[in-house]
Amino acid sequence: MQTHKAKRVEITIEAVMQSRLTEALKKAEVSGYTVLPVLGGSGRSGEWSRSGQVSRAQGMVQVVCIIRPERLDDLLESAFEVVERYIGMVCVTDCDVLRAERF
Amino acid sequence: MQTHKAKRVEITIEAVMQSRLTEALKKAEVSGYTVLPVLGGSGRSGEWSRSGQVSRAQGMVQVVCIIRPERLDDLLESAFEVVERYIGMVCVTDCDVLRAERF
Amino acid sequence: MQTHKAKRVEITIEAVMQSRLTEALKKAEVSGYTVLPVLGGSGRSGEWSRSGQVSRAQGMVQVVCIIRPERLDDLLESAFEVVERYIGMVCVTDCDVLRAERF
Amino acid sequence: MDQILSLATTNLLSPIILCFVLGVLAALARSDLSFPEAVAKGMSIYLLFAIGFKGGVSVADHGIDLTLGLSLLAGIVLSALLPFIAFFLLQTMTGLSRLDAAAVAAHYGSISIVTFVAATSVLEGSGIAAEGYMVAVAAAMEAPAILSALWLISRGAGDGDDRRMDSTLMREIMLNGSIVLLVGAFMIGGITGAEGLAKIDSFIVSPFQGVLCLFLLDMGLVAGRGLREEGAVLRPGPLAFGVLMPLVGSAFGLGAGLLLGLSTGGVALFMVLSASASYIAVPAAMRVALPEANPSIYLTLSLGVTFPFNLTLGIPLYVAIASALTGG
Amino acid sequence: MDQILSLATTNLLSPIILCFVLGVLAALARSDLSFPEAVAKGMSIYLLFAIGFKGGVSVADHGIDLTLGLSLLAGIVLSALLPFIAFFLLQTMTGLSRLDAAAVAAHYGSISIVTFVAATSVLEGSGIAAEGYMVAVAAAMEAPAILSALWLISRGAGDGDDRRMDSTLMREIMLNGSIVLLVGAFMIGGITGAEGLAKIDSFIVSPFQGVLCLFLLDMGLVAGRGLREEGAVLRPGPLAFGVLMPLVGSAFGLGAGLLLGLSTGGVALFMVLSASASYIAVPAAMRVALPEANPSIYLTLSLGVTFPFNLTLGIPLYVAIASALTGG
Amino acid sequence: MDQILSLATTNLLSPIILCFVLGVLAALARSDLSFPEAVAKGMSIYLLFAIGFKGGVSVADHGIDLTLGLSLLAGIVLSALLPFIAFFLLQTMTGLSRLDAAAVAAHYGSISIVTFVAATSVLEGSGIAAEGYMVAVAAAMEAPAILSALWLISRGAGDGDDRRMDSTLMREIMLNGSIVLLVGAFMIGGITGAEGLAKIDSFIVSPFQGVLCLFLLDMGLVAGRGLREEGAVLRPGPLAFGVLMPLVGSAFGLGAGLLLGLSTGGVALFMVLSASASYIAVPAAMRVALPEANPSIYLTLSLGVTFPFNLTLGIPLYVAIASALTGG
Ligand SMILES: Nc1ncnc2c1ncn2[C@@H]1O[C@H](COP(=O)(O)O)[C@@H](O)[C@H]1O
Ligand SMILES: Nc1ncnc2c1ncn2[C@@H]1O[C@H](COP(=O)(O)O)[C@@H](O)[C@H]1O
Ligand SMILES: Nc1ncnc2c1ncn2[C@@H]1O[C@H](COP(=O)(O)O)[C@@H](O)[C@H]1O
Ligand code: NA
Ligand code: NA
Ligand code: NA
Repeated sequence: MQTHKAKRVEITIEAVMQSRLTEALKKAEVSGYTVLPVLGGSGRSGEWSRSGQVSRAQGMVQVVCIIRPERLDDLLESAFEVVERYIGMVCVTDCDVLRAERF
Repeated sequence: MQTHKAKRVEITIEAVMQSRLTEALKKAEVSGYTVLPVLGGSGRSGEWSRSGQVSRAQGMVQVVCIIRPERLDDLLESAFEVVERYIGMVCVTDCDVLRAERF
Repeated sequence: MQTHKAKRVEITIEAVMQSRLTEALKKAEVSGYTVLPVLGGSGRSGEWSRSGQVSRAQGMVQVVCIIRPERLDDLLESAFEVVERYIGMVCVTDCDVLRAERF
Repeated sequence: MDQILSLATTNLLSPIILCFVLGVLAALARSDLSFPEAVAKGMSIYLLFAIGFKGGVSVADHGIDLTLGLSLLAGIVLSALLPFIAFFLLQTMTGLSRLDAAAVAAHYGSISIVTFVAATSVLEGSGIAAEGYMVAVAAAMEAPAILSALWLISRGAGDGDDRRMDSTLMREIMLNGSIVLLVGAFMIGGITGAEGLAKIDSFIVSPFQGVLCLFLLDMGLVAGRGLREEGAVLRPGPLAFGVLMPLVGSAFGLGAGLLLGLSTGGVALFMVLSASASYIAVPAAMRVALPEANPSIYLTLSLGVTFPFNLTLGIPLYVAIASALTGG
Repeated sequence: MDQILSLATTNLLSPIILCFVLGVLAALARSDLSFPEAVAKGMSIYLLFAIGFKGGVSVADHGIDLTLGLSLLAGIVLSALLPFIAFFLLQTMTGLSRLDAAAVAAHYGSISIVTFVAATSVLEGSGIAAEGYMVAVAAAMEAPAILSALWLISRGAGDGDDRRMDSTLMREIMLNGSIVLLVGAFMIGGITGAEGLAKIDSFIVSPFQGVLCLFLLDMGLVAGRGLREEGAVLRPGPLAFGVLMPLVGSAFGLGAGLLLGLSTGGVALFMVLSASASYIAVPAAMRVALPEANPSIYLTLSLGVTFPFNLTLGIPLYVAIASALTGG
Repeated sequence: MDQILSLATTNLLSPIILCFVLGVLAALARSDLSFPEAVAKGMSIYLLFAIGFKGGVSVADHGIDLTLGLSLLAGIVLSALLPFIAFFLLQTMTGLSRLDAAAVAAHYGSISIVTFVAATSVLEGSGIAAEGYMVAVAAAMEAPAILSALWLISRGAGDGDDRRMDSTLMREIMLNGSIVLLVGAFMIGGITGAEGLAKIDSFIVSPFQGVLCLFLLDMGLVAGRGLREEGAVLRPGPLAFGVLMPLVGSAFGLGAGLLLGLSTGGVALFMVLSASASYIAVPAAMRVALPEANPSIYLTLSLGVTFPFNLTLGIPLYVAIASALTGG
């Protein structure tokens, strides 16, 4: 089937920052995004797990955004402004999508 | 370690369509798939989040399927028949897997 | 923006093995990992879904680990020791990350 | 009239309604208050189980009425019929496409079990008895409306496109979790009767109102969020339909209830069922069968307009009318 | 015999069993009715806490019996012993591999706490008292069976492969959530006694039966889904084992209970514990320690065959026998 | 002194505290016992709703006191003031950076609603009445401390970096789920009064203590896990602060309560609120506003040190002092 080159950007970020990140993505005019729950993790700031939480303060989510390659830089810059001072991770992969008109 | 080229197909689709999609995947003789929960998202049909639901009607899931490159087209065609009229997304990435005999 | 080449390793494994896997990852000196919940799936050992469980025995999780390319082999070997005798899947993708100093 | 007003006031100032209002306000104010999906689903399992069980026990107590079968039949007919009326009104009053109109119509033929539950608790509060099997009628009214709506569309399509209802979807609709739980609990209640109830009444009777409060708080949050985000899709036409249709539906329910010779409570519940619109089973079926229909329209109408209307003003009105006309 | 029949009928028509049956039927009919994982886990936390606490309070009330220690010991011995018998039966009756047989055997040495809870509620319904510390016996019987099964395998392996039980797994088994919660609640109940119970009895006593109903509905759904999807793995041999083994186990439990001189209820519960098979702690341990064993076999046997058998026919049978032989 | 001891013993041996201790021990022993996030959130929704509602009903019963407004004001002032004292103590007693000190200070100005709930249940157990509107005071004390802490930091920063508090964050803090639910339930309770309570008391009154037990079990698990994993960050200085600060805070609460002329229970609750430290609203706000502050420090202090201290020793102490000084 006909596919089209795109970029898959996966941003792992604290749950308290989710709405700020998706606002930034919308400003960067992405066509959409998908939010996945995160159960736990580990990094420089230590280990955590969802069942060890009384609050959202340490929980994280993963925001996945598929975009046209030429829009990647805009997106990364917008996302970075939000992510910069916070813990979290941005990871970009090449991908092929069906129905490119959607992106 | 010895790895083998494969394709990672990630299909984001409405939860009501999950069983139809996995049936189609099985017909396309994939060796397996993994279903991830989705917390929320945004696209042309607007924004939604899991906590804003009384029903499954707007919830989505992500079905991930790793296959041998030569089987990709079969899979995409089968999947597309299910996804076609519905909201959702199909994204394919190159990957390497251990234990290729499993795929 | 400036990005850096890295590898994204996605390991789908039984929930009962999660702590053993993350211990192994830490021994392989990864800088971090993220654990995603899995709703269900299908493979050679049959189909399962989270709502069809009285126990964790059949549940799975996905552990995602981003590392520098040169550390991939170490990681795969450590992970493989844990995964070897168990059901599960290891899938590696090329990716680009921001803030490479973190990995 | 006095009775309507007093019932309406009592109703509006009950914890149940105030919880719903709190939810709507919190959502409109963009508070992050929310119930985890699992908790919401757990509460709905509890409510369906409790209401079904109690219905069954009441049937076991009073014996199987001759009118039970007829009531079920009347429910099925009403559920199949109301979509046509709704469709007609929608085509007259609104500029919705045939597809969107049919999808909305399906919702109004079907029922909202939470509205039903809220109505039973108003009846209880007013000491008005109702036939226990109305729970079974509620279950019987869930699905037929979907078939009517799909028929409306396939008739309009004219081509081979009428295979939108396949056997898988049919099974999903008939055996959807809510129906199975409601009917199953009803049958268990019917089998175990008062003795069975005695064993579990401190679980399904005493805390019931409280759980309903929290559930309606969550429903308010969801409805409020829907209104905030999708309210814009509601132009005056659809909005008016969302208030008019329950009144029209309740009139049909009234007719059915009176014809069947039900008690005051039974008539009121028949009105409530006919007046209420689905927002669980039907939306899921519509996503599968009519994916091109816009979910914002039918969800916002059903959950954002008709549900609050019935909950606050509709129920006391229906109860008052039923009381007046049955001399109850 | 009459008593068995009447107990069995009462049991089969209790809301609890009917809920389980509803769940099985709904799953077999492929309804999408399901409980969120979090709700199922929440209910099991509630049940473990309540049953443990009440056991502790009862021990505080009646004082620590001389036989408490002996009962714990007997439980541990039974749990360690039964896997050998199960393994022998499996090798005789079925064509299962050594590995699968050992894995299954571990399940039948260990216990099912839900079967235990259901049995206590049958006893309560029949007004038969039991030693409160049977809860502690239940906890003590969870783990030893696992060690026996692993020993069976390592003996067969002959090589260095016997390191399947490492200290991490050992800790996971001994400190698994269910055991810690059960024993912890038991101790809290023992410390706070009747006074503590008075504070929370409207939480852990009154709604208990109702929560158990919903929990068994969910268990029915899970068991039914297992049977539908994996039932095919059950050839006649294993199937027969799944019904025979609880009877054999219960005979050992009977012996232990009589030897210890327990009350009627205590003997019945000892039979139930010995007859029941684990489907929570042991499957998880088997996945880690014996990953090559086929989970479909042990889960289907334990949850799809033995659990329903005990729940419906086994418990009344054991209670009747215990009553007859203790003159209770 | 005798009273303190007896209160402390009763408190320490209550099911509630023992459940907390069980949780801590289970976590320290690395048991895998855990509550699903959804269940924990569901329980906290229940507790907030129940405590808010009951507070509102009590206000409806006793009428609106003249001191209600003054108490709210006092609460706001205390919440805004205590961070300065905490900050000063932290700078004196510990080597924490300005940033970490400010973040910790915010927690101690704000309140822990679970500590408040536990205190109300101790008061009830001792038959000491308290002003119903203390619930509203609790809500009022949640947020001001955050502003004080941010002001402390922005003053220190000296540059344009003081825009850490934007309007979005402000709205998130003021309308966070807990506050909205607590205040909303309080108002619903106030509107529906004793009549409303009668409808739902078997949901929000009778099972309350039991739910609190399970909730504190979960809190114990979380606190214990925090101590196990992050306890190392606590050097003696911060540790001492975690025990001293609640005493200092409670003294201010005592002063406020006596000045306002509150009842014994009201004074005790004012002490508890001032002594307690937030671990829900404030950590979330700190992650957004001061991401560079180390969460291990403030979470471990607030949840791992001060919360257990207040729960076990603090509450009986405050109640005893309040009783002594109000002659209650
Ligand atoms: N190398 C990594 N691979 C995958 N996830 C990571 C990695 N490093 C950090 N994370 C995720 O990002 C979170 C915060 O990381 P950090 O900022 O390093 O504390 C962790 O809890 C993980 O969920
Ligand atoms: N560009 C995108 N990147 C990631 N996810 C997307 C994207 N577009 C849509 N989605 C997902 O697909 C769902 C439906 O999208 P749509 O069909 O555009 O309404 C959204 O709710 C998102 O979860
Ligand atoms: N080809 C595949 N693509 C994606 N996930 C898979 C695949 N094969 C197996 N899995 C996942 O791995 C689990 C165990 O697979 P298996 O070991 O084949 O039984 C399944 O339940 C799936 O979640
Ligand atoms: Na209707
Ligand atoms: Na056993
Ligand atoms: Na404070």
